[in-house]
Amino acid sequence: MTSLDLLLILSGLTTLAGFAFGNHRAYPWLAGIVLTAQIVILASMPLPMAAGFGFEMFGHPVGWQMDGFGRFFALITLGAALASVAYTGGEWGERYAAGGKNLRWLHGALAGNVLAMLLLLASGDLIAFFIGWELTSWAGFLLMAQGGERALRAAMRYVPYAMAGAMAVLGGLVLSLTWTGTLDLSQLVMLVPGLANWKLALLLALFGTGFAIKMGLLPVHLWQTPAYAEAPGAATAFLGAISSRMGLFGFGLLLVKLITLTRLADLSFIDGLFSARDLIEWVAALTIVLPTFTALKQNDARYLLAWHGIGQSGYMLLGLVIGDATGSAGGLLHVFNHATYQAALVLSVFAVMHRTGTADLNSMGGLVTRMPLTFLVMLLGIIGLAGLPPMNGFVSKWLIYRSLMIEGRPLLFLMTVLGTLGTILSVYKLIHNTFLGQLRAEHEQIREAPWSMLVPMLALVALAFVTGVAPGLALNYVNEAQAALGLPVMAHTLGGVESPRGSLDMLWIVGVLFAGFGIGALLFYGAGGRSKRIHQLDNYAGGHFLSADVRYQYSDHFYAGLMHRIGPLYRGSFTQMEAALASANDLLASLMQAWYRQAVPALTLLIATVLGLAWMIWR
Amino acid sequence: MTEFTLYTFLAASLGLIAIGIGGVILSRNLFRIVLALSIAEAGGNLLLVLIGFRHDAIAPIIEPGRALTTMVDSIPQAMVLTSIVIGAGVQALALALAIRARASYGTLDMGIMRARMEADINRVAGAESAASLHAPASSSTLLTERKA
Amino acid sequence: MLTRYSALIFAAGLAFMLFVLFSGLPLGAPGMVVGQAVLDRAPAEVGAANIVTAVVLGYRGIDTMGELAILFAAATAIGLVLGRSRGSRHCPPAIQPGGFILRAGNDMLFPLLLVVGLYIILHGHLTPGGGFQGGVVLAAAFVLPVLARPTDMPSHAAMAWIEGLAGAAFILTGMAALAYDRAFLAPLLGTGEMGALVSAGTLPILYLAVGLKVGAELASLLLSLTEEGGD
Amino acid sequence: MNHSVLALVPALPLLASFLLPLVPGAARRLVGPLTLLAVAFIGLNLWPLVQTEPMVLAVGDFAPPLGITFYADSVSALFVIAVALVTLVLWPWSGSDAGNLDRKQSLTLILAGACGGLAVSGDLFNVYVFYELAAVASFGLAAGARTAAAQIATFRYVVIGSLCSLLALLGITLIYVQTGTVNLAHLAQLAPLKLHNPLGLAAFFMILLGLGVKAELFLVNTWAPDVYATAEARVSGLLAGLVSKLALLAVVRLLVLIFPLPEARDALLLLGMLGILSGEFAAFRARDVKRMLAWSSIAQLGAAFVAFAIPGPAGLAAGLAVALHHLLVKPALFLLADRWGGSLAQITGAARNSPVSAGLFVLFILSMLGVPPLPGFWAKYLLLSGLAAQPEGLWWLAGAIILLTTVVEAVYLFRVIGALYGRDHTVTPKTQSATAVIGSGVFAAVLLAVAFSAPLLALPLNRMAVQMADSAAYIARVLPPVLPGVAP
Repeated sequence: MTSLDLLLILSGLTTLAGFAFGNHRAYPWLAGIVLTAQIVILASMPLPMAAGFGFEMFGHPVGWQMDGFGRFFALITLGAALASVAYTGGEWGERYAAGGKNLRWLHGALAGNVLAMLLLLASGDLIAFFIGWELTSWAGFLLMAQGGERALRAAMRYVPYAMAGAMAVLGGLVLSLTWTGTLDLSQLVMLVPGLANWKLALLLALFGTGFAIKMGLLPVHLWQTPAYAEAPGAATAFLGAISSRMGLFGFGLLLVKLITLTRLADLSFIDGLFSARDLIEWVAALTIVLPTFTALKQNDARYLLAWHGIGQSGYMLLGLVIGDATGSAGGLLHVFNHATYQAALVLSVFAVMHRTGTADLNSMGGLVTRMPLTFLVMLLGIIGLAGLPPMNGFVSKWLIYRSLMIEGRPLLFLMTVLGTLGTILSVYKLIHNTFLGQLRAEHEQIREAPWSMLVPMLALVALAFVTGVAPGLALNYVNEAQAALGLPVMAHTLGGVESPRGSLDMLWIVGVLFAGFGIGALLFYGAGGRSKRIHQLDNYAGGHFLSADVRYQYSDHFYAGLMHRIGPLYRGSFTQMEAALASANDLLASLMQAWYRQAVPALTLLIATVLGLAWMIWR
Repeated sequence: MTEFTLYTFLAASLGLIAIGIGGVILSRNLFRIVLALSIAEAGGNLLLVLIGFRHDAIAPIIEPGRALTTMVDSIPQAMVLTSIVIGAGVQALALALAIRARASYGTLDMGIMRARMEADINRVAGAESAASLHAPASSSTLLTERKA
Repeated sequence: MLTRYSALIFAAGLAFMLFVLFSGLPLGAPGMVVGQAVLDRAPAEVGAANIVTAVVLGYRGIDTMGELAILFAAATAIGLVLGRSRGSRHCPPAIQPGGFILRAGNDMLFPLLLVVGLYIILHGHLTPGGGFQGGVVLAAAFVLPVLARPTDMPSHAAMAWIEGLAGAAFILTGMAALAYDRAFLAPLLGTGEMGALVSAGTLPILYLAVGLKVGAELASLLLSLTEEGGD
Repeated sequence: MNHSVLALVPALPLLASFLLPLVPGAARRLVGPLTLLAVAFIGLNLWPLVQTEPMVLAVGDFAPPLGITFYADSVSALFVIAVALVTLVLWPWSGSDAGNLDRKQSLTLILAGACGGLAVSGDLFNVYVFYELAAVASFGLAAGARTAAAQIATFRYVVIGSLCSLLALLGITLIYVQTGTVNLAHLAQLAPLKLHNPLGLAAFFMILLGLGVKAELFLVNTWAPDVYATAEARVSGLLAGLVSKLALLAVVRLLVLIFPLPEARDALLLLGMLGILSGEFAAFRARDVKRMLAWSSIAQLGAAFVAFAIPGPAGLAAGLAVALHHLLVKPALFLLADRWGGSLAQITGAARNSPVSAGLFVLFILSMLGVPPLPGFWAKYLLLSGLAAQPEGLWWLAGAIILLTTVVEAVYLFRVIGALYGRDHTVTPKTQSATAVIGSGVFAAVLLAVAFSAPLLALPLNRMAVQMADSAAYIARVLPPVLPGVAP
């Protein structure tokens, strides 16, 4: 038995245990221990590691093998699962079970997701890949459907998307088999780049559609927000952190390994003006900008974060497709970074929800005095999400910006900057409307979130901070992934990058940052440290006289001025497109039913017989 | 039998088939539909006998003492026997169904019966009839997340 | 309107298509590949003077078994549809009995029909006719009295026994060949003398089974419909 | 083993059904199951024998092509086993009225006999007879629900069925005139000379429509939704699961042996595609589960037609996989739809009371959608890779249609799952009956066994397809080198 077998068996057992006694108090502990053990096993596994099992189907071997690229994603998966499981361990899980929901299903589905993803990430051929892909999709569905009626509806909306994606991947699988005669990834790597241009384009379209749907790329992103946002808290964190990254994993395999980026650039559309590579880069860029600005309009914290999840994936794909050492490292590192702070943010939102019972940004405020630690988590989280130092989000975004500039993509760079602008605006809305300003009367009695929830949140932001200060820790695994994909490997130090094309040393930056804070503090206190403490209810008065019993919170119509300018640009085109598709589908369905409701089927039979005979006779 | 008669028979059998099928389509009355079916089947059977016919032959029965001469093909004759029996069974069953349906619905009109059947099926299933949906069928799945 | 015209046009079209198909064929002078071989070999292999019978019960015996089953299935299905419990004697209420002429005619015809039916069945391997034709005559013999005396229905139970046993006899005769290490439905007992009543081996037995089965089946089928009509 | 056991496959159930009303007392209820077990036993014994060398029976010891021949290769043996066992699972064990129960059991036995006959028959007209036998038995069973709606639905079924039988008979007539024989092997031998012309194709088209009625072929499948909605669930399962497959098998035999022509394949492909499209989309708008299943079954059989249209053993393997998978899944779903056949509102929250049945339902649905590693995936994989290996054009269009309609299929099937596990129910959903749970449990067990042993089953499947595709071997096996008394 190889250590990969052990890893998968442990996951399988956790899944069974989750379904069997996930409602037991001890289960989160058990799962946590197993997940930790799995992380250790995975991290210490020599690569590439083949599984001891496998079978042959219709003459094609089906097997599993973990390489550096898969391990990078697998580690994040296990980590996200660990944080989510820990989060459910205490009060949150009790409240969940008390609400009439079934913890066993939640835990089973969560562990099932991990198993499915590990199978996907370790696949050694396209059949194994597809098995993992489908399992991931439907385990994801199971997890999404756990949160009650609204979640079920959101999950239902996911169904056509997931199936369309799976079928596109299956179509690609079948075509690669037809054209190359093999399904083994190691052989496909050699054979696929040699295919004719139109075949490559078709493969790209099929596989790409599948992966894009999973990733939530424009224009097939609509399912993701409600499905992720409505899931139960721990599940939302897990889904938001890693689930849709499976699409990125697929893109990595497809674009970099199978088709290769050079062949991708050959696939040109308008007389060489616009290549498939440009297309993907622009899709990624638009995915950064549009969902980010949609997030800006959200009034539900969960939806806001889910929209950002879509937007951030654009950075990852963009970095990967640029394909130089710096950019691809940035893109991959962003997967990890995003997982850390996104999970922390989601968990903090659900911690607030746990206490206040709402995620509506218009009905909260001022909670900083009641939930300071949760506030800290969210603060650090949004710094990461906005891509500012000292959090890790800065490092990955810096790498991507850097690569865009060096590789000469100024327009794309502009788009990423625009996206970052939108991110900053909307995360400020998030933290302001939740924690800042005046405390609402109904929230006077709120207490800090319980430790069972705080610990995973704090651990996640701590991780985000540490890897922000010392990105070299994460970059080790990134390099491994780059090597496994055949990308140029970015040399790095503990603090960042050291190369003639541009250096970054986070240790220095953070040092300078904190030194700056220190100097500021020295100046402040040296100048006497004069400050005046006012009541929380005074902080919006702005000179107006308001008595203490009148609450005044600028949360509704946040950014009213900005929205006055850019509001007309929101068209809801994608929603309309989806609705149009659904209507067309309905029309077709009615037409087809008409066939089965005909009054005189014998007549159509007669007509068809005559026409068929005519065809056969005078063909 | 001359060539002409043979072709008359062919035309007759094909005509019977066409008339039968046309009758099935054009009748609304269940009993007439069954009649039309049996006409069409008669045409088919006639055709089947016809193809075994030989100009210069006798019926396929050996009479002791008579010299062996050419005989018509006996296999289509056996087949037509089978086909007639099948037709009889099916038509009797169809008649029985028509009788029962008339007892239940009080009519023999296919159009009315079909509508009643449709209504019955929908009633049993507790479903609205498809013709009277007030919203597209998919509205319960794809479009729910549109913000109201 | 559209339905009517298109039905007429396309029905004519179908007839035309079929005419095109069949008119090119050698009508009146068929190729007779297997047919000729059967004509040549049947007297020696089966021994029935009526070659059609040799085909129906010998060469294509399984088809005949299928036919019997179809009749049985139809009768059973009709019983199921019309909803009488098997064996129950359901008397249709208040039907006028037939007049004197009908009754007297029936009394005279009944034995005649019986004899004619059985004759046709038993000479099926010699002369035109056979189990199916004779069976229909038998059925008529049993349905006729119902017209004359509607209250006096023949017993369903007896019918069921004849149906079942006759059908079983056909299949069991076929299976008997297995005991002689022959194939299913192989003709046994030798061919006999061509043209004699006792000839053609097991064929008369099979035809008797067929005749009884068809007679009972058709009679019960007609009776079921009659009973229902009386409601 | 005496080759005559082949004849027993149809003869035993027919004998039993003739005698069933005469058997006294409690033993009467045992006749059917015992007969079916006997047929299954024959099939199981047949299976190893026919692996290398198909078995031929000249019925009545008349040398082929004079008499009727029965021919059993591994596909036939498999279907004989399937016929017996599936009928056994869907057997009418009990009913309110003893007399009607007798009749239903008789008809079910006849149906099994006819299906067995279709599996082994090697004679075109004999196929027609068994097909008609199956038709009459299924008419009776379909009307056996004894509601007025069932009777009208069945009447319409009878009308379509008899019209198409007439067409099939015309087709057989044409073939007989042209060749002078109805033996499949003999026809296969003569076909390149005499039937590979417009006339032969026209005959094939007519027979295709005729036999297509039961196989729910597009054009002649308008009866299916109404009949399945009104018949007893058991009967719907038998018709959709079993009878359709045997009709399909008969068509495929013709296609492989006599008409391996591109035009014939095109007809199958085109009608199959239309079947998929119409079935999946109509099911999308279905308001009750039974009719939804009926339409989805039409679509699945359309996929089977598409698969069988693919030339060579690849197509046969794909078609067999699709058909056998459907044979496992659809009867079980119809069994569960007995109680859960109504609108979605009627089954909302049903998983609470019947968690096992709901789980089984989900399992079957996932397999039908082709979620790996369930068998439905391998069937779909074979089908798609078979289509992709063909030159582009209609074949690839068919592949695209299959991929696209799976999405539609997923939507309406998941709608049922959503309802089963939903919470806000207005009516109390029915709990499942024990027979339905046990019956569908058996199918689920087989399905899972196939899923786990899929790598082991790939080889036999391929062997079956190769054996079935080898028409030269069929001819050589059935016909003696020199035909007795028949001019070449």
